[in-house]
Amino acid sequence: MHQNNNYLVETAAQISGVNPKSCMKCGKCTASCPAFDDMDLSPHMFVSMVEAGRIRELMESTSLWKCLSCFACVERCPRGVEPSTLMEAVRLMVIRKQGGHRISADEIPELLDKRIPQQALTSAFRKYSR
Amino acid sequence: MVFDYYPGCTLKTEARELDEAGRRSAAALGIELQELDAWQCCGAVYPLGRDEIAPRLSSVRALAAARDHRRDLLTLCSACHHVIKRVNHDIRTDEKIRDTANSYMEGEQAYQGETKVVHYLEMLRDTLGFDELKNRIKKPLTGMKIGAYYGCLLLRPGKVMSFDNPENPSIMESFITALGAEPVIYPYRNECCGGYITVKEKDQAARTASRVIDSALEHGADCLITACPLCLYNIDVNGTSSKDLPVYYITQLLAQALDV
Amino acid sequence: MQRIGVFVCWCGSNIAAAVDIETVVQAMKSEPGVVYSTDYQYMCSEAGQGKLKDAVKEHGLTGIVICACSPRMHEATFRNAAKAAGVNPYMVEIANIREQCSWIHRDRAEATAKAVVLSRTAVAKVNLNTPLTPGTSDVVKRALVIGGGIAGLQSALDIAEAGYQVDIVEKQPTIGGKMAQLDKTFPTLDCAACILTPKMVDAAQHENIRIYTYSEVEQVSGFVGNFSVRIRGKARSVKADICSGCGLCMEKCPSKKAKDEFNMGLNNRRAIYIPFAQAIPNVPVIDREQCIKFKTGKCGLCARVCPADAVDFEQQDSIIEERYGAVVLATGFHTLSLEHYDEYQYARQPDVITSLELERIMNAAGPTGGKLLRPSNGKAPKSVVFVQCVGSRDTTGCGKTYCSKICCMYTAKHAMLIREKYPEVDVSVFYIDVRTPGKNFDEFYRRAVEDYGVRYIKGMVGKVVPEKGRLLVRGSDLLDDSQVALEADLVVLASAVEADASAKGLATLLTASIDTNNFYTEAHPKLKPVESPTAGVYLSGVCQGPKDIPETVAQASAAAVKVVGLLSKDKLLSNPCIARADELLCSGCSNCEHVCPYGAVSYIEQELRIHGRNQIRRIAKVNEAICQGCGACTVVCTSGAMDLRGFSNSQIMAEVDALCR
Amino acid sequence: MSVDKQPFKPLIAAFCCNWCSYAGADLAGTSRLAYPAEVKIIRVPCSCRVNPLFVLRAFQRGADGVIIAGCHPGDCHYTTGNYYARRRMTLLFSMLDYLGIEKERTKLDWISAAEGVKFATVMNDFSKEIHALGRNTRFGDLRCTTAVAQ
Repeated sequence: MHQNNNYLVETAAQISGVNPKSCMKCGKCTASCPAFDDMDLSPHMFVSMVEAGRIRELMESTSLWKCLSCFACVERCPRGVEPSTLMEAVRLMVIRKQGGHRISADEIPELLDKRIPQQALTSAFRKYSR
Repeated sequence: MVFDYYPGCTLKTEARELDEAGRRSAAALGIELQELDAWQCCGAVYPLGRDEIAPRLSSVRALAAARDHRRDLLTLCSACHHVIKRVNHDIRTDEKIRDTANSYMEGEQAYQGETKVVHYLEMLRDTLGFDELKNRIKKPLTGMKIGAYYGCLLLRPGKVMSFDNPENPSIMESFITALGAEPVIYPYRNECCGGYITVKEKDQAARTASRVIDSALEHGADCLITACPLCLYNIDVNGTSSKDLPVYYITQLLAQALDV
Repeated sequence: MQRIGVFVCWCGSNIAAAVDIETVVQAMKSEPGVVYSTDYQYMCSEAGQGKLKDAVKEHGLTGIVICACSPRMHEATFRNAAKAAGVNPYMVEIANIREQCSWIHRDRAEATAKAVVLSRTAVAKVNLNTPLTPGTSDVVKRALVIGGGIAGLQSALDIAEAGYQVDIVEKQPTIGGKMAQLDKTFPTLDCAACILTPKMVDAAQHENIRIYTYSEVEQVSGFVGNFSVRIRGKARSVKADICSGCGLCMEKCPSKKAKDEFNMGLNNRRAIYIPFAQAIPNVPVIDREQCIKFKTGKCGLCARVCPADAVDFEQQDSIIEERYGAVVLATGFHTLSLEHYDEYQYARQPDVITSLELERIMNAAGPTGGKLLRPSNGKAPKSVVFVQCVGSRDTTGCGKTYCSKICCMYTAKHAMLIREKYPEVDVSVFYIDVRTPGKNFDEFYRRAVEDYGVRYIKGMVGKVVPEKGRLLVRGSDLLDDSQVALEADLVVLASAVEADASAKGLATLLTASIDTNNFYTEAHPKLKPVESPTAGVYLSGVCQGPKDIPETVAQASAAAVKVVGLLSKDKLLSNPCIARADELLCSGCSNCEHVCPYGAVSYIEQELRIHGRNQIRRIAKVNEAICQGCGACTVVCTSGAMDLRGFSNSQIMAEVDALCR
Repeated sequence: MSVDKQPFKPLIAAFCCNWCSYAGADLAGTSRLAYPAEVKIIRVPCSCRVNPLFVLRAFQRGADGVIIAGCHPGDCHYTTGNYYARRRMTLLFSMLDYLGIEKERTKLDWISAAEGVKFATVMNDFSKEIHALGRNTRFGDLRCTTAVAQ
């Protein structure tokens, strides 16, 4: 399970440019998160698990898809850790894998309604696919 | 005053009113908006990965074009503003991103982050001035109680966006006051509506949007204004509330008050 | 020719781990002048110094090079050792191969090579050293204490009790400082005023203490033993010598809109006021920005009602010039302004307050008469939420990177006091860590939890949301991994402790160093905690770093002992590394006189014998008691007459040569 | 002349004032903040003690860069010494530039006793500049050594 783990930790660090070691475990990110109710791993847990090298577990986490990238955690973190940037890095690691896509062009029509702005679709493709 | 103008894709489609009202108002205010010739979609989402270069390029192209015109680059859509402003910041502060991005660029002169990115509201505040705007208003929106919905993208991260105080902003309230209406300050005005995930996580997006609506209603707003097409869609279409709460684009009310 | 001994220190493994000691020892053996080269594990130890003394005897050493830690650490130690061995102390030079070599270079070969260069540079210098003898200067037997809070008062009282004169300069209209604003003190819960005000009275009545309130230090010159200080006494607009303190003026003053600073702006005061009932001196001051007489020229009611005719609208600032042997800095702190923490709504919501504001609310002499009431509507709260670490431990530049140290304890105190007086009020505390080292401190905090039922939640608050007339405190509970939203009527923020704004300016005046947080730097973090690196300047209280009252008092007394030790001397040895002009080379150009920051150079007419004839020449003369040894004069000297002992032109040239060899 | 195959190891002389920048260097040391070993410090009481001749001598003896560090303006232990240094060195550096010693080889900076991080950063950056410039060949003809490049 732990083989190639260092590689994953390094990749997360490289993509995010974030150092999870600066976290002091205050939980202000989790306190600020508007998507907390929908997440299986709260933002502070996420940071803590990156620090512990548990990237594989994080790649299975539903939090990746629930994060709103609203940067409330980034704004309020007293240590400059940027939890949402870390989450984004792990999400990128998932969708960059073979079969990592979470959305395909085929399912788009049924997700659409009359008023949906183009921006929503572009965002969705950015979040869910390469 | 002439600005290079970056409208963005949604402003050419679903959010046409945001764009057109913005242009009409600017013209009435003596601000010239020169639309960039060959702008490309900013990508709608700022690429948080430090290794994502391609999604940054359209912003860099727009920024370099404005640099060549020696003008500030004006944006209107919150998402475009967020993406372009942050990419500009990357170019200024991250040597690796700057060098790699420039290696994909066609122009002769490498782009180093020279351009200033200005949001429409910042233009009203800093170039025109809200006092002056107030003088130009023909049909003040007297009696309207308007909640400013900032959302996330204009404000955060505060150090990069430096748009306003991210926890206690005031620019939209000053704008509303200048239009002759009464601003309603409510605590969720800078909390996320969840628009980003509206395509696949409808329920979640609906819940976050409804929180914003409830908060605005509780504090007595008649309507909301926003600069973001995605926020407007999510709050208007997905959000549910006890009472009707219309959402307008900032420029719609501006055009109305300027009577253009 | 010198006979130089080189001693390379291992510093345990601090140096030896990165530098190959033997290579350095061997390399020094072939340096000019070196007759002996050796190493030892701890040169600064008794045995190490013994080795040095033995070597002096055995090899007839005239110069000594110690390759060890920074000279700022042990130069004095080795100079004393040399002196004891019969070598002039100024024949010792230190090669700094720890801080500037072994601690920063990982590559052993590289570090060793650099250590060799640094050592031979020191050897090159010692070859040109000359024995120096310090001069002496007189000690002015009076101390200055800047700041009249508990730290300054304690230092002043201790110095005065030892029989020396002390002046206290306080910029506020009264002494007492922050402690006067506090209600109760942890962990004993005794009343702050009850233990502070007697000390204030003691200081005011002490025959050796003079107090200048509403005054600030404006200029400092001189040096240890003899500082000249100019103090500006701001005009109170009330004659202190004839005011009886009856208070009639304050009663009648029609200007009532100034924020009462002593009550943290929670209520208003008059334009003529004394900060609080026990203020010393009990003399009002007119706030000229608020006073109607000063603003419009009309009013003057206070002057009319004053039975002693003490109000003086024409009063000017007074200037006091005094000389002091020692200075104690006790400038204290204020709490961080919270504009970068608007998520807590401090600026928008009157019921979000700081801990110091709560102190005033809880205080019987405070704006609510000691009743716990909401500032917004004057009603009793049902639920109070405390937020810890607001602005402390913040590395983003919005707050302070350090732990403010006192918040955990005062919050436990507040929580306990509220629960004791109002058992029906719910009290919760959001904390990151609870830090309670100190005698009876952890027991105190545990009592808050176990006996008083205060709810401690490990987590931080993300946002305070005003909702339906109350405050919804949205935070996290990390122990059960949840978000919590507490309804509160009062939110109390433990805002970070910050060095007082005056600290930086005073640091410049006194050339005392401050750190990046504007706290004064101590001469040594462990062994000289109350001395500033500038001789004759001492540190007392929070101006050196966050502390509670017991620690402040302990440090204040420690600083006082250092001052007393200094003032008990009649003469001080001065630094012999000062400038000297060669009278035969001096051309009398006056460049040095113009450039000297101390006015230490003057010109005299002197009869000199030149080429066998007597001539009267105008030559530079350095006043050795005044020269501080900066060397500015040496560089402007066109004839090369001026040189600096201990850092002479030829010594530094030799260092450059050795370094570049 | 044989081609120099050794990697370029510059020689940098740093004059540090006793009160601020020397203490800053000590703090960099106690904080274990690395900077290149080619930076070697000479302690002076004040930046104003640095005679332009010392700088010239260093270049004459083969230094590739010379940096002078003092207290921040306004913070000088001797009140005004660093201002003197600033004026003198500005002149000296432009004269050296005129003589062919590039401006980048000389530097004057302010580093307080509390700025260990700044000390390391300044030295790292300065060394990077010197590496980019390569060996200093000016004033070599004035050198007293017989074999300059061995």
